[in-house]
Amino acid sequence: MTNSMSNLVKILESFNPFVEEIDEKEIKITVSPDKVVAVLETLKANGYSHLSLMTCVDWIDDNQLELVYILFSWEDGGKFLVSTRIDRSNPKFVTVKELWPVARFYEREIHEFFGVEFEGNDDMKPLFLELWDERPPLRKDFDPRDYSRKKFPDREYEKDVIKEAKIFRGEING
Amino acid sequence: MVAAYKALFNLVVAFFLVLSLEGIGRKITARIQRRIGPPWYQNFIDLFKALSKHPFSNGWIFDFGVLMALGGTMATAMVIPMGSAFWTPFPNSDNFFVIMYLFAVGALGMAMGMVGSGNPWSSIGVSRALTQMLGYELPYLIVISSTIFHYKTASIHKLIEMQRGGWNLLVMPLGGIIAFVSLMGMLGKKPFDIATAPAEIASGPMTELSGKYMGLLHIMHVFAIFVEISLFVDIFLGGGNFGWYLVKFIVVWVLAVMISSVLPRFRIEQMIKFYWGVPLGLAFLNALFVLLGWTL
Amino acid sequence: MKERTIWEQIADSFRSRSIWMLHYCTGCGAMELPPTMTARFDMERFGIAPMATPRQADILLITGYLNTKTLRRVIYTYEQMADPKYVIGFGSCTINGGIYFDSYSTINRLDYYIPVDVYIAGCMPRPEAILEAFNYLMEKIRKGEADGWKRYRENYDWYKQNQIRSLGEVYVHDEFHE
Amino acid sequence: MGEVKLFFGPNHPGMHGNFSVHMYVEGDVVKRARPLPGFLHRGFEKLMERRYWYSNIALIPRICVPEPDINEACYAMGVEKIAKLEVPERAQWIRMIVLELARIANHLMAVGGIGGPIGLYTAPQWGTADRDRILDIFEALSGARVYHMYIVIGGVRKNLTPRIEDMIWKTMDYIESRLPDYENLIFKNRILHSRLKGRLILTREQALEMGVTGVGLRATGVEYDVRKVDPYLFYDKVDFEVPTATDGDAFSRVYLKFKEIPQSIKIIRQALEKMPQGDKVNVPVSKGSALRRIVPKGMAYVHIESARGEYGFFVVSDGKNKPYRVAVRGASYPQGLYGIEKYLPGTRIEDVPIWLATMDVCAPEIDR
Amino acid sequence: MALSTLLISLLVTSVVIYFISKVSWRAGAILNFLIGVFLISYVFALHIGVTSNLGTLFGQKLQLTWTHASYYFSAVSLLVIVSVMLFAIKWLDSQKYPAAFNMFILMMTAGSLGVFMAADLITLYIFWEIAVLSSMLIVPMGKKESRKAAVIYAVMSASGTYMYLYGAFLAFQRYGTLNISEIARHMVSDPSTGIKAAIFLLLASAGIAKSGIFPLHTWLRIAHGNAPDAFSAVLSGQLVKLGSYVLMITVAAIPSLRVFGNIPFYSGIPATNYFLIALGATSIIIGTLMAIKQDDMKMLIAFSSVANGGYILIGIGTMDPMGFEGGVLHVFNHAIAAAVIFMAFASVVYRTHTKKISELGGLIHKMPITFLAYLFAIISLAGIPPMSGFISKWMIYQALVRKGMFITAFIAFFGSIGSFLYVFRPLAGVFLGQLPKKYKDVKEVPPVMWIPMMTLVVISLVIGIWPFPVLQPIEGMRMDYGIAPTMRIADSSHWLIKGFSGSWNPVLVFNLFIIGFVIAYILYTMFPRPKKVDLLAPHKEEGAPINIYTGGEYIYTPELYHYNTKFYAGFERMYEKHPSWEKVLEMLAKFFHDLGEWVHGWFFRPSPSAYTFWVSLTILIVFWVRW
Repeated sequence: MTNSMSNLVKILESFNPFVEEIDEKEIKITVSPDKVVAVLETLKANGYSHLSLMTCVDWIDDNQLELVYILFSWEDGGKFLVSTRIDRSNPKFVTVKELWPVARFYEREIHEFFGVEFEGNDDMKPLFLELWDERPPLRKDFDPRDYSRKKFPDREYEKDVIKEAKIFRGEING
Repeated sequence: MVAAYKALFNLVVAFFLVLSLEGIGRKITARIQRRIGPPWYQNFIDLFKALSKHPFSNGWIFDFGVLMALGGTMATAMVIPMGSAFWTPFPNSDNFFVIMYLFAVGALGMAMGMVGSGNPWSSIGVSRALTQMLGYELPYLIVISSTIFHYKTASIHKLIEMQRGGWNLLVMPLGGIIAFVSLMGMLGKKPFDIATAPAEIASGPMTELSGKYMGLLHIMHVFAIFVEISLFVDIFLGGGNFGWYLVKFIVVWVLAVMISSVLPRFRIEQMIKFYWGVPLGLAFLNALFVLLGWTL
Repeated sequence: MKERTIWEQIADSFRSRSIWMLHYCTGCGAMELPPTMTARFDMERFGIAPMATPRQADILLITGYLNTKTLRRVIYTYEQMADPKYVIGFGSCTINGGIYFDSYSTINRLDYYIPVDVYIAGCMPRPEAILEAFNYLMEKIRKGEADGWKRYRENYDWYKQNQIRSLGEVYVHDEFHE
Repeated sequence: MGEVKLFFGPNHPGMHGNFSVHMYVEGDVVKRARPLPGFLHRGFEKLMERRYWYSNIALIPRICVPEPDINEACYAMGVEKIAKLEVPERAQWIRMIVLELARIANHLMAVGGIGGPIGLYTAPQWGTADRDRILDIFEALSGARVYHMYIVIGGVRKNLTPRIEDMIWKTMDYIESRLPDYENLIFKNRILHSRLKGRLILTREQALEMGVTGVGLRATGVEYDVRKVDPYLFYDKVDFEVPTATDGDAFSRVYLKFKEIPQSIKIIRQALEKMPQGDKVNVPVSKGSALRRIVPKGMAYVHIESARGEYGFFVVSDGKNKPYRVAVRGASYPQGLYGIEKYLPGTRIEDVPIWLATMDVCAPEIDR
Repeated sequence: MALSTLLISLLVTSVVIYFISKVSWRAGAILNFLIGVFLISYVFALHIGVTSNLGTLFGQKLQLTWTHASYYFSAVSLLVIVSVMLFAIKWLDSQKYPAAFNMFILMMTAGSLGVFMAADLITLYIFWEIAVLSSMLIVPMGKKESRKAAVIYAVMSASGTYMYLYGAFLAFQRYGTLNISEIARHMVSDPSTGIKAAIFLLLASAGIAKSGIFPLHTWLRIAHGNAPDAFSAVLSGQLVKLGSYVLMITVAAIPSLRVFGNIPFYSGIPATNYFLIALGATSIIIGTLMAIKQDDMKMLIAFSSVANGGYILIGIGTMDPMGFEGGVLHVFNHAIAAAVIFMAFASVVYRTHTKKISELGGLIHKMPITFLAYLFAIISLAGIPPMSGFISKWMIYQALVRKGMFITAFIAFFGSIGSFLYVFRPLAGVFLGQLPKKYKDVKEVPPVMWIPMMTLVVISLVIGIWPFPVLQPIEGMRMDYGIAPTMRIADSSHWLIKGFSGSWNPVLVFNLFIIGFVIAYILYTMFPRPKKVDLLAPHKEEGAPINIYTGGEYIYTPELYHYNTKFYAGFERMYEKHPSWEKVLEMLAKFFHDLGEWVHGWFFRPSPSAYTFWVSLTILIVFWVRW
């Protein structure tokens, strides 16, 4: 942890975070959902103004979705991973599009792939998918293989290619 | 009757000459770009292939526009003298202004048909093409007007005969150069191919052309090139027998192709500003020289 | 196959020497098209040239995987092309889904939706393979065997039914397409 | 009334890749623009969760087509960070050489590619042909022209042989000798200046607000390069400069790419000289165990400077033999989505392809 | 019937028509048309040189004569007016005041005929005012803005007229006669250049104002743009030609070359003429540039009238045989073309109730005949063979090049190519392209409306192929005025039109065009038949996309996929920020308007009839001052 980063972590103490050092220059901060925007604002004011990525992880076993904001400072090259966990069955969160306008598109994407609603961001039209008729595809309980089988038929080979490949590899005898 | 045969001969020469020259132009561009390029007869194949396809028509005005474009340009090509009074099909009607305005029939037909296709990209292309005309035609017309004033005739074959003493290009070099710059615009060569810029407006007027419409407009383009370069050759490069005429024609074409292959294209108002800057000024200077009698 | 008239034979030989391809990069195979087009491999010497719009083009290159969103555009584009038209499928993705066989958004076989004349195997196909495919297609056209466009016309209902099965609807009419 | 809706793409000759911009124009001025991505969406992030840690190496180069090696490098470095793997030093140097070669290849294509939207068709012909020389190096190195799958977890797949080293030296000399030709053809052309200079200006504040990285940001006068700010591999051990410009216009963006080519050549030459000799270029794992390899629990974000800007992988592991979640930060995500919506209105139709070309809007990495 | 009887009975009939129209306006309109047909046959039967007295005023005989010029101008005017009268039989049902329209249009006809027949300046003035007043009273029948338009029209017209009147009295005071040919004779021998030039310019100013020449052109756009739609055809096709007639009288009937031979300016053209030519050239530039950027299609053609007025003035102003004939022939061409164009627009407005280009589109699918009429009219207006418009432009160019007037030639070329641009805008925006959904039930106009348009188009085409019937009276006119009387331009025996620098054969050119078209058609039929793309598919079936190239995307709203706003945006941008004359004149107009408001507030109740009162008062004052 570099000096400036540890100073910042001290400033953030008031938000009662769970700090985890991944790397010398990469720190993960987990806070409760209501404090995320305040943490982000503090970090942005202290040089971590570049939103590298905003993404979501589906922890299906905990029935939670983890939102991760990755902030980067062009000044000292440090990274902060600000993370929070929200309820998976009724995912709602607030938007950060006022802080980073490009977050609008990240939120739109997360809405599309994970089904998270962002209050304050009214632009929740589909971005990548068109006429999607299933649950959000990046959730863990969505099986793309089944979906693909149902929608997109496979080629039916006259020959059993898999068997031939196995013969070719010498795994079975033809 | 002889005139009719000569007119027909004009069309035949134009068709074969310009189509092969287009292929040669592609070859030259390819060499500049360090590749081999298509064979010289590639454009014949392209043309006949296009004609053999089963096209789409966007309504009767689309068909009519294409016919008008081809018909008007063919009519113009039939009047063009080819380098001498002998190869002038209609000595009484080869007036420069008549040719220029007859030529406009083709342009109007093409513009109308293409906009009639209902595609906004075509409309944008046509609007650019018409605006472009405002750019390149003006210096050209001024230069030709001063030529006409100098030789006291607007009849092309008489202009050719008047140049026995020396090519007009040498008599008024300024005018010749300006006319060539305008010719580049007329031919739609870079940097003046704004109307068909594919990366910007999806090939502009040609957006909706399929099959034989593409082919017919290609033929129209062939005759248009014939008319434009022939006018330049006749008015500025003097007369001579038919062979000389062909040689001059080829030289002008190759020069235009070579210049165009290393230049990017202008934006539309940059092109107007370009033509209304130095070329137009020089055209007026040329006119002033002609008025004062300062010709070489 | 029906006998071709002499005119059709002549036309086919012209068509085989002048192939205008649609400038549509549907997938990552399009990355090997620039080298094929430019100085090193120079496909213009075979009379192949890129064209801007489907109306002008003869050949549609499906350069790799197709997701459903693109497939709608490809079908629309294919139907806008003038007959005779040909399709080349690039890479393994168009043959059986390739590396994306279990993806929720990409299709697994192209000829289920539109007829394909030539497939190129590999991921991604090298420029030499692309040129080889073009030569093979030229041969097919010359012999009159590249009849995908006829098959599409004859089996239109079958293709349409497949398209609707995978896509729901072919024409999208939503807030982005008013 | 009065506005016309035009579709710039997906099937449009000025469009790089498969991407669509819906423009509402009045006259030739864009009034509103709306990006419509997703034509290349393959669900990479889902597919990677279904494959083993090692087999993902075969999948990820396909995320970004013009410069695939960054994906492998980023992913490998992310996994190494979580698993705390030591990578042999020679492998790190080779990775650097590969990444810089890929950068040169991409820049050659982009510098030549500017000829496409403005009609200078000789430039892309030259650029692509010269890029092929670098693809030849890759072919010798990995056996493939485009998708190399060369950088793997724990090192690189094969050693760099002296023959290939020699080839790289020669190619670098060749490309250096070609640069004056490009300068003359492209950057000294007055018409090109009039097309690009002073067009599509992005100020520093706008660029930072939008989150643009790479030449788009550096053209506004700041030296923000991940290689300098947050050095990875051995970028802190080589001597190179980050060229910047102050105009922030389309011309300086292209010109910066051109000026980065000599710097990359410099880095490659230094790397070839400083590289330790030896055979150890990866952490050997046997065939079977590679697929069943378990990466400990954890998450990491790794970013590198691609030719288009900051490119990042966010890797999450739950301690199994497959990644739990991988998220990709496409370098052109901000300018390709937000930038088009915000900064294209007010420009002209003919500027749209120039925006797409100079800001390197790369559809596959946006869609994934 | 004597000329005077004819005119007076026409004036009386017009009042009768009003009462008939009160009962049934259609009967009035049909009667009007029949009277018009009679007038045409009457005009063609008249012999050159017929004179008749109208009365005496202040000791001066008011005389009417029938000259080549009267014949030519009357015939052109009547062609236009009669077509509009036929057109109005159906069109009037969209108007509020058909009876008044019928009355005023006949009254205006009488007035214009009187102008063309007048042998002296005062007769000319009287009939002039009749024509102007009656036309001015038709203008506000349009929409609300038309009231203002009428006022501006009146003010501008009056400013020209009063200058004319002053010039007439100046001439009367100096030469003691009002007869035009007498004045011309006196002026040749008058040594005082200043007074001659003053008379010349004062007389010309009426023409300048009327034909919308710079700097008095602003009314033209407003009046033509806001007048009732079909009447704009008369305004632009016929009334503007009154101005051209007066200009021709001042420049040619007063032999300006001889009168001002002592002040040659350039290439043998006197400074006074050159001044007019400069005004004409400025009008071409302003008219062309402004027309290119109009969104209102009627305004667009109104500005084109400004530009074409400039052509006529340039042609006549050179006093070169070619130029003179070209200018006078251009009167015919522009009259026909503008009339057809305005009638076509009236048809469009009749069906769609809008004249904004940006709200229209694709009407070719619904109104093909109107489209064809418009198409041929613009071919003529842009001066493209085989329509007649080319011949006059060709002649004007010949004159300009022969005189070495390169700057004027440049402007003429500019106007000619610019006319390409602006006539194409309505073609592309209104008739071609995509049909907006709200116009899907629009129908073609009835035959009564398209027959007059097509008739005029056919006349223009025939004259374009065989121009000699029109060229002969013009040559006669030229002989009358003594401009190079020995030179023959139209050589009908060899089918040639001869210029100073070569000749051309209109019949041959037309035949070549036909041959080219036939070859093209043969080529067209040789190759596979096309499949039809239905551009109207989104109208017929809900959910059908527009099946043309859209980059692969889907669009269902035709009006969103139709490029008709700011068509030449790239070019318009070049001069949108320049200080334009238009703005200066608008300021001037605003100043006059404010002044008018002020005067208005003091003296007038808001009614056009007040104008009549003030005109008569002014005449009285002017006469009282003189005597």
